[in-house]
Amino acid sequence: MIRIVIAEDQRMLLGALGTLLDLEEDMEVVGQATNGEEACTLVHQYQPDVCIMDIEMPLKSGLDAAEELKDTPCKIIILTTFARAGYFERAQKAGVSGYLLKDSPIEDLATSIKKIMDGQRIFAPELIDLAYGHENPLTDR
Amino acid sequence: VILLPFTIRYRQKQQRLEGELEDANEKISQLKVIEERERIARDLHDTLGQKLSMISLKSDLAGKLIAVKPQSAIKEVEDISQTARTALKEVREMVSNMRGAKLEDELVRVQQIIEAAEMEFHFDGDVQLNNTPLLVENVLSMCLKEAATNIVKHSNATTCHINLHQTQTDVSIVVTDNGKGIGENKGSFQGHGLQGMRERLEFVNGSLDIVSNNGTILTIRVPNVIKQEQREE
Amino acid sequence: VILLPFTIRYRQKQQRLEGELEDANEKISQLKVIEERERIARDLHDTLGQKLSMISLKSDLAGKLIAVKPQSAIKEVEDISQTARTALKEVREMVSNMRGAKLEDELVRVQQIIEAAEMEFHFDGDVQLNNTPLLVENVLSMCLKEAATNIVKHSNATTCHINLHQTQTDVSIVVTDNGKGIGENKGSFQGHGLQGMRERLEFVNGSLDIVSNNGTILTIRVPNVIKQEQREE
Ligand SMILES: Nc1ncnc2c1ncn2[C@@H]1O[C@H](COP(=O)(O)OP(=O)(O)OP(=O)(O)O)[C@@H](O)[C@H]1O
Ligand SMILES: Nc1ncnc2c1ncn2[C@@H]1O[C@H](COP(=O)(O)OP(=O)(O)OP(=O)(O)O)[C@@H](O)[C@H]1O
Ligand SMILES: [Mg+2]
Ligand SMILES: [Mg+2]
Ligand SMILES: [Mg+2]
Repeated sequence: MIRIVIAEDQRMLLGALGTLLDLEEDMEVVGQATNGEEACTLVHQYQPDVCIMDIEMPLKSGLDAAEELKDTPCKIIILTTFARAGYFERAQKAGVSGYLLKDSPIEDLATSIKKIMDGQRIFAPELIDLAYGHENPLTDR
Repeated sequence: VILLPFTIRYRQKQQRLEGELEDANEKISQLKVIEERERIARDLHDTLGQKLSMISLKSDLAGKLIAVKPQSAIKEVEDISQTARTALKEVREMVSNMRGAKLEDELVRVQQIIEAAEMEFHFDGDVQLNNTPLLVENVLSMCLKEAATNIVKHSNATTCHINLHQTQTDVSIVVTDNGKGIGENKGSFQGHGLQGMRERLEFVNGSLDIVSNNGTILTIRVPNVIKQEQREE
Repeated sequence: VILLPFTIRYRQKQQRLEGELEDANEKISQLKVIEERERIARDLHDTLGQKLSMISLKSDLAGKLIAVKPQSAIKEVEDISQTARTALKEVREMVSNMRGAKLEDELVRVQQIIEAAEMEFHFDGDVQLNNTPLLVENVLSMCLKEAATNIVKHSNATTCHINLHQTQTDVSIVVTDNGKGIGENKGSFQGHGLQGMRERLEFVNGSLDIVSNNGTILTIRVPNVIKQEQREE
């Protein structure tokens, strides 16, 4: 059983995501948080395998929470909708295992979670965007 | 003969300057567009992204529930319908905010403001602007709104005339009321309304004239230059 | 002593020049932002408005079908899910940064995408396009991005090579991965990515070749026609 904590401030979305993942045979949603602080608390409390997190949430953003949870064994997956300058870079620095589209079909999300449990890192190319003022590595050649 | 090197040096410096400023120009423009996109993306994220993600997840869920828990499926589908309607409303609002103030729409609003204050409203001219760039149209709309607001707030007039006149090269709008006139303090504005009008008009090479004579006559004028310049390029 | 007036005159001219260019600068920036906003508003309205209306209608329909025709309800709900995802994808593309327009910037992003997926990235060629019109450059950037996205999503490759070759008359980009290959379904695409690439390339008289051989080799080629036509005149 893969044990999961979900953090998402939109309650309807949280509910739908929770139910969908619970319906997967080898997954169990053990906690649902509506902000980043609660997410950290639940991760410490339940010690899940995976924590799936929204970025923009009250009290503490998903990226801040991911940084805080960096040294725990729990794998962090960020779910978001649009690329925003600098976010991906921060997620990478926080050592997240996944950076995925919030609207992925549930089958894809489930597959990604399993791959991440096997030690892979998965990033949706649609969400990768450079921070402004980023140095251009190609011109250095 | 001795003069030449200096002149050349200055000319070169001037050319370099021109080049540099043009580059800066281009970069700034691009950056502003990027900033604007970021802003729009943020709005989209907050309103639409959330809702569309939810719709896609909830429809996955509904699909799984139909066979096993039809009542719950109906509930999910109702949520989807509600969410789609809200999102549609938001798209409409967002789009209309993004479109900026069209003069035509502003005129309708101005008529409402004036008539609500129980004054007579007269309009003369063609509301469809032909050669006017959007930025200029936005400025004109803003000026018109401020002029009408002032008439309602300060003039004690009983009628308001608006005259719109277009030529190939410029647009003028004359706003006349039969009120108490703008008086001496027209130079040293207390409020920000007239001052703001002046500044925005200057920005598009326009002008504002104020005459007080059995009421107030505001003449707003803008050239249609920007569009023409762009065409020539 | 004679030199002085010239120097001063030039200096003044220079200052005036600086001032003028800065003003122009500011105006252009604002105009570009307004234009951009208008364009996005139009796109949003067209893409999202229509899709959201469809979702709200289909969800009403699904709600009524659940009890009487559960199979049809499932079909409707699948459509909804697909529509919501397509809408989000379109919005994402729409607001995706304008840096995407320049091939040079797109290459940087592609490198990031590939390396984030823990593949090796190799680039060969000159990123500065010489003769290529901007529209064509935009198409090339779009193709490159889609090619890279596909490699990350579908190929299971460990390396990605990009080769850019320019001649007087055309530009070709070869994107090679050492993954599982594109297989038979390359003709009947399920997604819209390759289809979209083909369509946009056709539009600029370009071509797309796909070879599956120990991985996938995409060859994107465009002529620099527009410039040539000008030369022939
Ligand atoms: N149509 C008018 N008739 C009579 N007086 C006017 C008229 N328009 C403006 N004024 C006078 O000119 C002053 C300055 O107008 P202005 O629009 O700059 O500021 P405001 O309307 O007082 O404040 P704000 O526009 O910032 O809300 C007004 O306070 C008013 O005394
Ligand atoms: N580099 C590749 N290696 C292996 N298979 C590929 C590669 N590129 C494309 N494919 C296959 O070709 C199919 C069609 O690709 P296409 O880009 O048209 O659609 P998609 O990526 O599935 O969806 P979309 O691009 O619309 O998001 C893919 O589904 C995949 O099976
Ligand atoms: Mg959120
Ligand atoms: Mg006022
Ligand atoms: Mg694709």
